[in-house]
Amino acid sequence: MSGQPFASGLTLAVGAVLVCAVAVLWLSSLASVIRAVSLQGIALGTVAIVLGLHLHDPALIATAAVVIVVKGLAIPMLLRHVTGDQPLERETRPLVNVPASLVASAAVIFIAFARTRGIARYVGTTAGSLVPVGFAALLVGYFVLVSKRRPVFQMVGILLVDNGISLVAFLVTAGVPFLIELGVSLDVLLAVVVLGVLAVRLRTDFGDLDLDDLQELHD
Amino acid sequence: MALIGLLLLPLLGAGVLAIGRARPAAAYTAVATNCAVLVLAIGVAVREREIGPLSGAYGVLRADALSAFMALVIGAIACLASWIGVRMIAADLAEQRCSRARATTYLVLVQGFVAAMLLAVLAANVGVLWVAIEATTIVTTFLVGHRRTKGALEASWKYIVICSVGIALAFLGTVLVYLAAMHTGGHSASALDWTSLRSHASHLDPAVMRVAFALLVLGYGTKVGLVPMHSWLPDAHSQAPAPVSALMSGVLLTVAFYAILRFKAVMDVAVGPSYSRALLVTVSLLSLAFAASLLLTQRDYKRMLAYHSIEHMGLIALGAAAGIPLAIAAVLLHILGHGLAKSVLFLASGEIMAVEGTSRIDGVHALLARRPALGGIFGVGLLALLGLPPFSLFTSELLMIRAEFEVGLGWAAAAAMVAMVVIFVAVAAHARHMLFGPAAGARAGTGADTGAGAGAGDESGGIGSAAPGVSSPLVTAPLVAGLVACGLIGVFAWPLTGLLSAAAHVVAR
Amino acid sequence: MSSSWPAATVAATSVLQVVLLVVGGPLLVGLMRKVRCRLEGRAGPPIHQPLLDLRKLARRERMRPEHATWVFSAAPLVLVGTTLVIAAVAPLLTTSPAFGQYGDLFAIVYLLLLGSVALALGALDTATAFGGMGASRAMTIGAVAEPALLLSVLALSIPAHSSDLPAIITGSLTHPIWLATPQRLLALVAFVIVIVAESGRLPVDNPSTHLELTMVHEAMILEYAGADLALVRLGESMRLALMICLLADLFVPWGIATAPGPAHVGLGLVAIVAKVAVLGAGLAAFEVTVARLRLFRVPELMAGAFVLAVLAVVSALVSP
Amino acid sequence: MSAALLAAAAMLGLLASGAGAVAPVKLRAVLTVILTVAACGCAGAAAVEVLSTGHTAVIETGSLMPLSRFALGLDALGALFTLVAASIGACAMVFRLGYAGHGLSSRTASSTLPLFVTTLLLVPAASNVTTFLYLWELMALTSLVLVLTDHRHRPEVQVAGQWYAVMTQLGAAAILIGLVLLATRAGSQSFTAIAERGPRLTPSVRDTVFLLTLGGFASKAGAVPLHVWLPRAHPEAPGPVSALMSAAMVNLGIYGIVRVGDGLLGGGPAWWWLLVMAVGALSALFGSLHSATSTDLKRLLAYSTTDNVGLMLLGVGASGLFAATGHRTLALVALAAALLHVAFHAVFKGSLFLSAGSVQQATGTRDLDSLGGLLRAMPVSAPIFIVGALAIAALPPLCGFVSEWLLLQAMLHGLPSSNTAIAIAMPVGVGALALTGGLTAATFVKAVGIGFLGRPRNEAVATAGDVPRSMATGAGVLATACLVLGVAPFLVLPAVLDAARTATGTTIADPLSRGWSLGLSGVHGALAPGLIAAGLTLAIGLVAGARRLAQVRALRHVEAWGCGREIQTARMQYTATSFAEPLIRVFDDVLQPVHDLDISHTAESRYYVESARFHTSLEDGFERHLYRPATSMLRWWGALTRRIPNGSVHRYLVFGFVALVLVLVVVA
Repeated sequence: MSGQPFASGLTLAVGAVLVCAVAVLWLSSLASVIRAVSLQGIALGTVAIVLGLHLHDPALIATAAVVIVVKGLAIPMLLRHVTGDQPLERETRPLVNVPASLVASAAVIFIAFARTRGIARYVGTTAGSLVPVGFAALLVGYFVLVSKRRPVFQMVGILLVDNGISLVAFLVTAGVPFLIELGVSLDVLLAVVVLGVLAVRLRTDFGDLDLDDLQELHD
Repeated sequence: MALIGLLLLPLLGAGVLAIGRARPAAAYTAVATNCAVLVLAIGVAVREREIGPLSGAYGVLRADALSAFMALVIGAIACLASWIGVRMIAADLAEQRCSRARATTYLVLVQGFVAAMLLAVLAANVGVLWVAIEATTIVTTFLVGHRRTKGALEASWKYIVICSVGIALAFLGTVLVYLAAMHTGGHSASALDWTSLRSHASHLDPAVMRVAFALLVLGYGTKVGLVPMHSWLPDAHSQAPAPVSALMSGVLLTVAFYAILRFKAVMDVAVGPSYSRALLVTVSLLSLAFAASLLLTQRDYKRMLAYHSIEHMGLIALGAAAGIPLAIAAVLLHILGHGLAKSVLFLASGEIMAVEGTSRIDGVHALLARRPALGGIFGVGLLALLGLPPFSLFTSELLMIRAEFEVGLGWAAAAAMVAMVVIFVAVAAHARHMLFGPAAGARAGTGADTGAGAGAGDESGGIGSAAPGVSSPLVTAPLVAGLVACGLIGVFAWPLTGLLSAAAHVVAR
Repeated sequence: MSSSWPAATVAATSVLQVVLLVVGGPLLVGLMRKVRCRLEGRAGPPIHQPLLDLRKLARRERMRPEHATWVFSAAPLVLVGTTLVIAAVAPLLTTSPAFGQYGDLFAIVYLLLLGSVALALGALDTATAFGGMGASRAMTIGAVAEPALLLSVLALSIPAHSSDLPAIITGSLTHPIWLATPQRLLALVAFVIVIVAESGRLPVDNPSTHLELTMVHEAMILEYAGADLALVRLGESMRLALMICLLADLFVPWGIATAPGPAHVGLGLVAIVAKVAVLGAGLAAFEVTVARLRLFRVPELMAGAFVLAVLAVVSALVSP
Repeated sequence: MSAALLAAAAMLGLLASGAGAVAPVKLRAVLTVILTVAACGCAGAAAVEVLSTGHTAVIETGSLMPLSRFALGLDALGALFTLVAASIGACAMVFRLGYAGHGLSSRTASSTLPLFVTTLLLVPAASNVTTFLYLWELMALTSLVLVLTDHRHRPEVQVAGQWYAVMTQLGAAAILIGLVLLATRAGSQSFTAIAERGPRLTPSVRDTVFLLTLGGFASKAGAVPLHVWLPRAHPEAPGPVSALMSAAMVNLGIYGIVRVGDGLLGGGPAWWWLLVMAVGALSALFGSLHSATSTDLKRLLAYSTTDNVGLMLLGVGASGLFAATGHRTLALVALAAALLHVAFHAVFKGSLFLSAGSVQQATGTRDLDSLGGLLRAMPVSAPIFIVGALAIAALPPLCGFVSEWLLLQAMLHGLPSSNTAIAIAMPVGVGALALTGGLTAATFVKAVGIGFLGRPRNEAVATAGDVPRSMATGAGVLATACLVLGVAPFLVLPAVLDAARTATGTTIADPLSRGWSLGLSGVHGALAPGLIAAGLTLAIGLVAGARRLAQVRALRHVEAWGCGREIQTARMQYTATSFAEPLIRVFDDVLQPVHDLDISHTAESRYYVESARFHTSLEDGFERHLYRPATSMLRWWGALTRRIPNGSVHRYLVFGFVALVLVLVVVA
């Protein structure tokens, strides 16, 4: 794959990753948020596939498969499992309300675009020019972490951050070596599993908790 | 081969534990494997001094002087912590505070934790290093939450969320390093090897490396406990079981710092030392200031120790900022000294918590009179941590300050000194409350006993009244041994100097 | 240095000085009483009355409070002993440099202090309220008088570049202009105030009062009797005479023997007796005109003396 | 030879420490004392050899202390201080044999005490920056542990320990920064190399180093305003420890100032030394004033240490000032005077603190207001204290007099200088010295008169017996030394001059005439303390003989006069509080005493008083106006910052978010 189709396909997939991140910020129903996460995972996998086809790199396509399986399918399932019996649970009162967080996300996207152009130029490839989007997705994901109260959102936020970074990795160097990528994905999966276990434990042991209730440890 | 052995030993212990279901025999076998790690690490260090860097597992593992030194630190502290951990779990089981399954999980995870840290320092590759450090996060989250109280859960939640984000940023940094390395024409499989990074360092793009290093410092700094991503540290350390806190504070933090050190070596060649210096001095002074401020009104002694760790990580960062071989050697010495002293302190504080039932400073008093052995260990440990001779932290701090002055960072050293004095003031006040005073508890008993107990000198009073198992020589002996080691390192240098300076020259030339 | 002064002459002079003070001290007190009585319109006892008193006291029984120790008995010995040593080593009659070999002005000051301390300790040893009161007050006054004394000594030492008494006196004799300089006059006033305070005269202390609340010196020696009291009286009169002698030598040095020989020393003797008599009479006359200060005004007086002494030092430094 | 002796001293000290840790409780005291006294002996012998031959004893090894060299090099200046420390250490250890109180026989204390003594012996020998700081901190640490020995029984000990720990650490930090800066700029750790290059460094570096080290050393020396730990820690420490601290450890503060200011930096501008003199004068006055008004025997002694340190600093400052203005000989004399005072102060303060320890052991109290009549109860210890008291009051023929006299001489001979700084500083110095002298006399008349003379004020004091012979020996040797050195200062004067010569780096021939007479060569005026002593003995003997001759009947013991009142009680005596009352009144602007009068009236009528209670207290002004605001500021800051981490994971993540954005904005 090369030329225009490659560029537009890549741009589309990359854009989808960012859009999914913003969507998480926007949406309040947990079910739709998980769907957005799943979509983002698949979009990320797509980026890898497109790049793999473009570079004729089978390792990259294998990586893409891992990404899609882990981030697009396994983790969303896990998240659904964690939310479990309350699929309609909503984030009703985020720390920053939705309009404000959208404005904020616009701001961080702007910062990402403004400040990472240097790296983009340095990479010098078509994919490289999309690096700012990766940074933007990362920052938006981070903003989710900061602004939402429900425990599940923090899991989602970590995923978003991680996906943003993976995106950057794909764009700048077509991914890290396969072995490492495998390890990274495993780690992320495990981290989310651990978070899920903790979230479940929180709910079963102490009832339905917001993160605000976890403020007992301080000086 | 030795390196693989080093990695497999703790896992072997884990296997024995899993099969033996945490029965004492199995548990002590696991401890023995940790001691074997220490011995083997010493062996590796000696061998490294003889024939240069070792490598193993098809180049995935590599041990130069720096790695060998870190493995040695890990081994030493793992011995201490797992010994006490086994005793703690035995006590928990005896009093039915936790199920056998949970006890087994705990012990197995501790072994996994040690193995992950060993992998981190032995990894030849930046990516493997990252994976290993992330693995420590995952393992320790469960360890932090071992007690299953609400506080423990809260702490482990904060721990994994903050550390995952942080470590993710480190990964971003790694990716950028990889980008720069690939642009120098590196081969994708080996581009992230330390040796290759080091040899191509002068060709790495400075602009990209700047961003990468900032992200790495921020990311690994999270696990090190450097401001601004330090916030998980007091919570996790105060909630985790004492042996886990000891391992985390004693080695995990410094293993993460080891990563920063490695990258700094590359950075200094790629960009020049002034950039990494500025960055490290900033985070270090922030950490010191933060630790000093929060120690002033601290009310919890485990949190006090945790903030103390932040302080020491700040100091280590400051030492690394100087970057000359003297400074790096001092940093490494400090890592060892701090590891020993801090793990002893955390282990002692676990004992204190077990017998006093509280981790509040104002809930503990007159330890020296009531529990002389424990109080003595705690007091001496604090002295060591505050950087008083004969403990090695004094020497290493002094050397670091010397190094700061030599590279023109004297002002930063002076500022750090101010923070350290404030910390001294704060800790002295807290320690005074915890350690000194009459054994009021004994007074509640018979009046006659008070006089006898008080007059008997500090080696006899109070032990009889302590809870069973507490202050038994089996607990105090390893703690005392840790402190003695810390003291001896501060006085007798010859076995270590060669290794230290060789390790320092790995990072700084 | 002492080659021109044969050792025998020096020794003889020393002995002469001691005798002079032992006899002259009480006589000076007698003289001052006499002057005072006359000015107050009374006849007064004869001048040698203090000597008669001493003889009478020396034969009386010695008594010691039951709780006192050897310190009580030793105090008068030290008081007189220190004064005797000063009398022997201070150049009262001559400017022989031999007199500078054992002690200078500072040494004399500290020897005097030793006497005062001994007396105060003796007073505290009596275990009575009076003893403590007297000692406390005397030591307080002494403490505030000390800086004024040492600084005026310093002011005197500056022109001679030495605290050596013969050197200072010789210097004054060869440069009479020194005596008229402001620093000399300022130091003189400070010195006089300190002498008044140290010897317990009006307006700092009244040696003839025995009113409980106002006593200073007398409260300290209340318990002494017999030979001990005689020694205390002798000691204090010798100290008074000694200080006036020093005053005379330092500020009106003329007549002092500058060369060896009985004639010179004899002339010095006559001169010093005359000078001391005049100064003592003047002091007595001054005492008639003043009232005793309240105890807590005394430090103000001493502060005044201190300031004068400082001014003396400063003006000594600014003048070439 | 001297190096071997020094090494032997270190080894013996460590051995003694080990013995204290492992020996059974019965042997502990004897073993540690024997070994430590042997260590003191070796160190003393090494010091004497260095002083007599002029060779520096050098021990260097790279295998101690990681990544640095352990280096000892005892020169004449250090040897003087080592000698002083060895003498005091030996006496204090002998004293310690009989000293039972304060938990000194515990394992911790008996292994720490020898270590403390050893550091005191070795600090002056340290010859590079790292070794010096190492030993210095070890000395601080061991002394801290010893101060805290009795923490179980008295809460004041804890307070004292905390003050001491903080102040000493503050000082150590300043010294550390100062010395490390100096070593870096001079390009070497070794003192000899620094001494060569120190004078050529830029003025700003030199100034910074001097100010930092001055602050640190002054805090160890207990100079105002860094003295606050001293009147707390010295009294609370066990007897032998307070003697060691006050007589040997404090000296090392002076040593540090001399070593750095004169030795390593090679002297400096006049303003350094004017500052030193100002600190000295202030310390002397403040210390003597507070010691004159203290009623706690050991607190009184502690404040008088501040006072004497002030005098030493006056001498050191005067010396530096003279050197800065080109008067080399005078500089040497002034420094010699200061060092002589260091040595003599150690001797008399040692005997005072040791005998105060005896008093405390025998009576169980340090409060002068409840002592009294100890001269009868303790016929050996009391005279020892009295001798020390007379020496510290600078009365002839004891040693304090000689050093103060020399100090006065040095300042006096600086006066003719045309230099304005000298012309202002010296009279002020003399004035401070004079006022201090008067106050010290009052202080020790009070201490001796109230505590040892008169009648016992309570039963425990009345029945107190004297202390074991070892304690009396330890203190007695020092008291004898007060007398011997006062009469024959030439025994130590050459050593002191050598030390001063080494410090100032001059080779001026002996500026003080030798033999029985003491005086500046080329200047009229001398002091022959031996002859004065002989004269005094003769005169007192004569008078005593005369009194004896005149005596007709035996001495009669009678009841004292009590205004006609029949029975007088011990409570009618003046107390230390009442003794000091006039002084408090005179200096009330400085001391700011707090008076508190509680009157409760009877229920029937408020015109009738049921009870009245008067309380008066004296606080350290610096503590109230300097340290308390500082601590409350720290507390305020702590409370303020504690609100930052509020437990919310979101807030914690925000920190990281901001940092990340900052990284992108600033770095990328």
